[in-house]
Amino acid sequence: MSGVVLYSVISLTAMGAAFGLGLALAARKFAVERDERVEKIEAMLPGANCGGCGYAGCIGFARALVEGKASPYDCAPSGIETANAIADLLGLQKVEKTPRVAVVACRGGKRVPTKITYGGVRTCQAVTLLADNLRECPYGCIGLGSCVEVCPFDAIKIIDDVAVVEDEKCTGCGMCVEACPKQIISLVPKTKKVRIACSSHDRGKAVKAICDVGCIGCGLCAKNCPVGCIEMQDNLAVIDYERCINCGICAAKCPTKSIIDKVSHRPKVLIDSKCTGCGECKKVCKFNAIEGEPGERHKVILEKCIGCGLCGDVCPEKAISIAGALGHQSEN
Amino acid sequence: MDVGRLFAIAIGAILINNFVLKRFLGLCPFLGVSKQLDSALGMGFAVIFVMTMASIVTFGIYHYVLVPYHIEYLRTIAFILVIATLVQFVEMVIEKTSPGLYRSLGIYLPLITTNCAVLGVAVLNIDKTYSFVETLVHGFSAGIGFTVALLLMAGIRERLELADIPESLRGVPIAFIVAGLMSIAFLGFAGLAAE
Amino acid sequence: MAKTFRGGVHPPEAKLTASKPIETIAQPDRVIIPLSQHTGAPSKPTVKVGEEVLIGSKIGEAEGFISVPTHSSVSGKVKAIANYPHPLGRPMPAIEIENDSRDEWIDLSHWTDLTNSSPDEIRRAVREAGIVGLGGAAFPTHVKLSPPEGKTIDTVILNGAECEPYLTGDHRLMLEHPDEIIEGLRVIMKVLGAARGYIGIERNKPDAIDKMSEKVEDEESIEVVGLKVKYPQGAEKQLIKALTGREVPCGGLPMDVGCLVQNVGTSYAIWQALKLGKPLIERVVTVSGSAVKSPGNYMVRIGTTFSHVIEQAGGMDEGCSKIIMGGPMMGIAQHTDQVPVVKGTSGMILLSAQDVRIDEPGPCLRCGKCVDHCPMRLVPNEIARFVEKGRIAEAEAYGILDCMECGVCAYVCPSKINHVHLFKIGKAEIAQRRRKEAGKEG
Amino acid sequence: MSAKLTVTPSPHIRDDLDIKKVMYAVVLALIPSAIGGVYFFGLRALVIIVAASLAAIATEAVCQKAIRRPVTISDGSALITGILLAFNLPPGVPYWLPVVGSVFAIAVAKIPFGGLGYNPLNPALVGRAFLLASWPVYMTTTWTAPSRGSLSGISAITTATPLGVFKYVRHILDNPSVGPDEISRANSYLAQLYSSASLKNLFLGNVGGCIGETSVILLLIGAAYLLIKGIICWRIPLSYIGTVALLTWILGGQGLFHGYPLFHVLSGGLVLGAFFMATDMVTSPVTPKGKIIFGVGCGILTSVIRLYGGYPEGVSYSILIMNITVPLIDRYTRPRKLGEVKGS
Amino acid sequence: MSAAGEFTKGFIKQNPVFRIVLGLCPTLAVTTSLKNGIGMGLAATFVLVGSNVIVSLIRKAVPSRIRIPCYIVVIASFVTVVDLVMAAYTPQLHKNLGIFIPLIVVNCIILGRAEAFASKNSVGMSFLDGLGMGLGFTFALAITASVREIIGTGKIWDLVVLGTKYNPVLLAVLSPGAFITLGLLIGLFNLFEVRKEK
Repeated sequence: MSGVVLYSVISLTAMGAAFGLGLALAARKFAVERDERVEKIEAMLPGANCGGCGYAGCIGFARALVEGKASPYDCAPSGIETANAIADLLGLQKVEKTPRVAVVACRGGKRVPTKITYGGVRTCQAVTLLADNLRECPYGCIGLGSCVEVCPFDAIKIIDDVAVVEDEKCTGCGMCVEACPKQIISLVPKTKKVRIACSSHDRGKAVKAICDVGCIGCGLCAKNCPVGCIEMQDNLAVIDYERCINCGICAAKCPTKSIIDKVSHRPKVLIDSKCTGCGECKKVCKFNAIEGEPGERHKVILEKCIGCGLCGDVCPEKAISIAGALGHQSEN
Repeated sequence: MDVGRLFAIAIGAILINNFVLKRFLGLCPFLGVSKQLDSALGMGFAVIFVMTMASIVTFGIYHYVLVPYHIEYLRTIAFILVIATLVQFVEMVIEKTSPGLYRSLGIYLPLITTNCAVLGVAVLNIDKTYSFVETLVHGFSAGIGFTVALLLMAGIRERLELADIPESLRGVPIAFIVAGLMSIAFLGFAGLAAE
Repeated sequence: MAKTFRGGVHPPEAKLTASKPIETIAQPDRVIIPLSQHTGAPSKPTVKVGEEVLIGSKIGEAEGFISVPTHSSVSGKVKAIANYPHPLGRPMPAIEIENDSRDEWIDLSHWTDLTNSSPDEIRRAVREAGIVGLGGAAFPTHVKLSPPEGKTIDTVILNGAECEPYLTGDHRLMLEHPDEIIEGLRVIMKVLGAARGYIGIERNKPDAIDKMSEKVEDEESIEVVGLKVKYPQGAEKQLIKALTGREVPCGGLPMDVGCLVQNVGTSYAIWQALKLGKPLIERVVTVSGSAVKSPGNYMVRIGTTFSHVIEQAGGMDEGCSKIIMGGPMMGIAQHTDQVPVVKGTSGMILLSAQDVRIDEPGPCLRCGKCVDHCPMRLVPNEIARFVEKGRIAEAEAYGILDCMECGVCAYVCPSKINHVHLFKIGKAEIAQRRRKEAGKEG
Repeated sequence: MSAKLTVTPSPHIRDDLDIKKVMYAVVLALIPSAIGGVYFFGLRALVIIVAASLAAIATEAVCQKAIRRPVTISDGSALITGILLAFNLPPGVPYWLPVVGSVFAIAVAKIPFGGLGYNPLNPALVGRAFLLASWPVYMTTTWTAPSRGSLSGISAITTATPLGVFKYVRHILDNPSVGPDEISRANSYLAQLYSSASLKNLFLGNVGGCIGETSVILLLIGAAYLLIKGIICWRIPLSYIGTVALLTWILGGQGLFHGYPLFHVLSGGLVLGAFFMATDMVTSPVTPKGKIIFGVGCGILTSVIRLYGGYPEGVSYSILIMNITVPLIDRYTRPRKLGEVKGS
Repeated sequence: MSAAGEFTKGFIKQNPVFRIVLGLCPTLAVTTSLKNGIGMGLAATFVLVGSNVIVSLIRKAVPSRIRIPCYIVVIASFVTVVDLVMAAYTPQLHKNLGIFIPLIVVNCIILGRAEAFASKNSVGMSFLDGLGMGLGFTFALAITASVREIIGTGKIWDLVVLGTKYNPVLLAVLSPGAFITLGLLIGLFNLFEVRKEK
């Protein structure tokens, strides 16, 4: 019996030693370098494999990152923190980037009459290859949901034949932007809540004939924009989102509601005791919502104030704040 | 040496008692690596190679180390050590000598350590008291049997990728059902060659 | 046995208008002449709004080599240059001209016959006349006549197969203008130095075969060949295979096997351009189908709206629910009758509601009919599935780019799968991907 | 213009044939054999056919409802599965057997894959293989003699089907240890099996066997209809039957080239399998070359199982096994594209 | 996660067979009867608990490069113990399970837990994890085996449950039945998961 034990111990030890030694030698002889950073980065990435970065899934992106071909900020779903962490890992410079969301510039859908009886493959691309659009409007959303198909985050739905993005779910990866054959989806800074919701370049009369929520090119929004960030281009209002301050005046003025204002509630401006009564705010206010004598503390007429926050920007004393800040101030 | 017996062993391991479909050996890689034909092919060749090698080496260990010292009860530990070492060694050699082959085949090698078909074939060789040549044939045929099942499965699964499978059955469940149906079909080989 | 290729189908021929001579229709009050009626770069307008033009006036200049100029088909005044509905589906830039009904041509009195001039001069004249392939694809003809260095063309094939159901324009042209067509063929052969000329005609047009054969009886180099009645007998690669036994390599052109194929209508247009100096401003259009009152073959000015042509053909039935430009196998369904006739408009098929079916596609039965009948010998069922599932790379590997969209697979499919549409989608996606990749590198 | 125009992709005309027409043509083609089955084996056969068909249709409806898909029982594919399953059962099985078989065929071999068009294996054959594995006694011993003949087609033997007799004879002749009496009896059986009377019975269907497989002539009538309609093509049946004929000729006797191929072609379920089950569109290759490979493969397996395997008949298993290989066959037999240069 | 959580997760939420889909070979091979299934499950549980504890104990001592071979040796030792014990005390069961007892070594669950859990957690937690996973595995085997045994023989644990008139579906205890039963069971599990999410 003791012999068996002895032999067991000896043989196992011998085998273990032989194998271990062999492998150790082999490991030295056949050593190949590997990059562990790829695995680490892959673990940090969201793993949605959305492809928004243009690489084959998250692992492809991770490889590209390590090889220096991609920037961590190319991954929209990651969010700024993850991207910064990856940048740290790779020793790259950190970049500030504002999160963005996809916006569908059309509200037409069922409101627009159909043009044809359609009998082909039911995707948006398929329609554009045959008849441009299912509905009378040549610019509008086709509503067959090619964007819905590609969205890795389930953030788009077709409601009444028009695509609608849920801001909360959208990560701004841009897949839908690429997928839309009518090119009516664009990425807009998440903080900008006032958005153009029409893509029609037709003249007002033609638009009116087929759609009651289309931009008729009247230009009222551009005229009324306090910061002049709206421009009429080829019969369509275009907002420069970099400069927009979310004031929402354009949306209020738009006769066809082709500009949407997603600000849920607009807070009022407060002027505190640091006010020196310089009057700068009064000058800049488009709504005559500030009153007060020069040199005295100014007051806000609450009924008139829409919370656009223009005054805050010009106040030299930083005496103006917006309750529940939003818009341009919240960015800084 | 009886060629008929060797033939029977081969047919048995490949068709009648197919390692995967009948003996339930190597199911994890069978399900894991059968999504694409190309990788299935790579895995198949790797398994054939390792199974044959493992059969040879474990035969030697068993008959020339364990039996003489009457420590047969150690065979599980000894075999798994041999296989793990073998696999790792092969992996290293291929990675160094042929990067192309490594890329297409090497990634499957680590999976083979835990492929119970390899340990299974080694244990079966002993249980069935095969001679060396029989062991060799059996190991090789078992690998072929595994590869055949894997390739057929991969072909079907590639096609199923394009099918409209109910959500809850997608992936592993439908693969199992396919395997079951394949297993039913393979019943047709019963009685083909008596071992 | 009549010459043919492997695959294909034989749909009902429905040649309702085969015995109707070509009629010239009343001129429209206005024409809409798209700047893009051909493969390649659109031409650039050379006239301004308000300018007076004559028939044959150049109103658009070619942009680049693969492009042709555009000419006015009426005399009158340029009314607008804007986006108009186009038979290809999307609105595209076009020139609208108001017809002054004087029907005045540009001055052709000094024109000298060019049919015997140098090849280069002929090519230039063909281009200047705005001639493109009139079979439907509308590829600029001068490009085909200019094979690159090192490619020799020994065989010119005139395509008189007209294998699409309904269409009879080429058939009538061969009956009514055989001499001009053959003269055109001789010019093409001379330009290319080709020794052999074929005129391929499907056997369902025996009168055309007889007529053309009679005309070339004494010519050794030109032969009229009767072809099996089968669709797509008139497709370039299939025609070459049937007549010469040569196979155009995948992704290659007929010139790679020393062949050139021209439609008989194109040959006629070449003759008109060289002999008479007339640019391409009109063409034969077959108006047919169950929903048109008097089907026929009509000589129509380019730019005439479909609605005008239909009106001239007796108008359409109340129940018309589909208008197809071209034949029913490859033609394009129109969403409006306000689109203009373009150089590639070989026919207008009007179908009444009972002939129009929208089939719900069912699951593929894998019956293999599409594989059996595909004239390019592809595996359409697999390719369609790949496109449907967004697996474009595999679709490409299975040869989606070799598909010519002849529609045979969808025609025979018992599951009514929209193969052709899926292939178009797949190809569009491949093109988009390539553009993107090119953009990334550049 | 009043109404909206219809816009669809080209082609704008389509062949008349659709899924339903395909399926019901197959059903129609099976009817002669069904009538033959009832004629030879009595009303029992009819009950089995009806039970299997109803069960298949009901299962399909219930399963599709359960997974919330549109119910497509009207396309006729479930009906075909039911009929074919019944055709593959001995006439003497208990009535619940076809029902259970149909349920299994549809619920396991068809619906989980997404229904018509996606199942990798022929459901009817899966159903039969399932029954054979689960209740071998019912599936191999409940043969009934035809109304006007004997089970084997020859008067001397009333206990086995022709292929059963053949298997027995082969077993005797392969075993030199059995006595000379046995051998001479086996040889006389063989001679009778190969006699013209026996072959005639096989051709007409006047022998024992599964409900729908016995009458070659009735099957051929249906097959001819399908061939003319262009619903099946000759490649699979011809290469299948041809291979069986060739192999049984070479290997089917004592010593090479002493087999009697005509017996093997006419007996068992070969004709039924070759024309109606191997040609099942969904589970056979789509490429022309692939179809021939498929047919040859079925032929080889059938011959091998008949001559060397554990069962007297191998048609269903052969087809099932070849079904599994279809994706691979299709992949490697893609036709050469027009203008494609091989090797590039 | 709490100690109770570590223990219970293996039953449903992270059931090794139904959810993580590991350890399939024995699940299919030995589930022809409930007895065999439970026997196999308990054997695997013993190995799982033992190896988890040992691996957790030595987790800091073993260099990461050779950890896998070390774990395998540990597991193999426990398997050998089980093998010998079963051969001595439950010879019939040992014979039924046959080759699958030594094959516990390469059961992915065991190495998987060693690598994923025990090598990173304390001994106590590893013990609970091993026990929970092992019993979860046993649970899965028991369910699969019950289904197959009842359908395939009409009996369970030698007890006739479906009446003497029942004609057992022999296929259920043959190899195809194993695949199909498990496939449908996993599908059923998925179905509940999907329904729950909604």
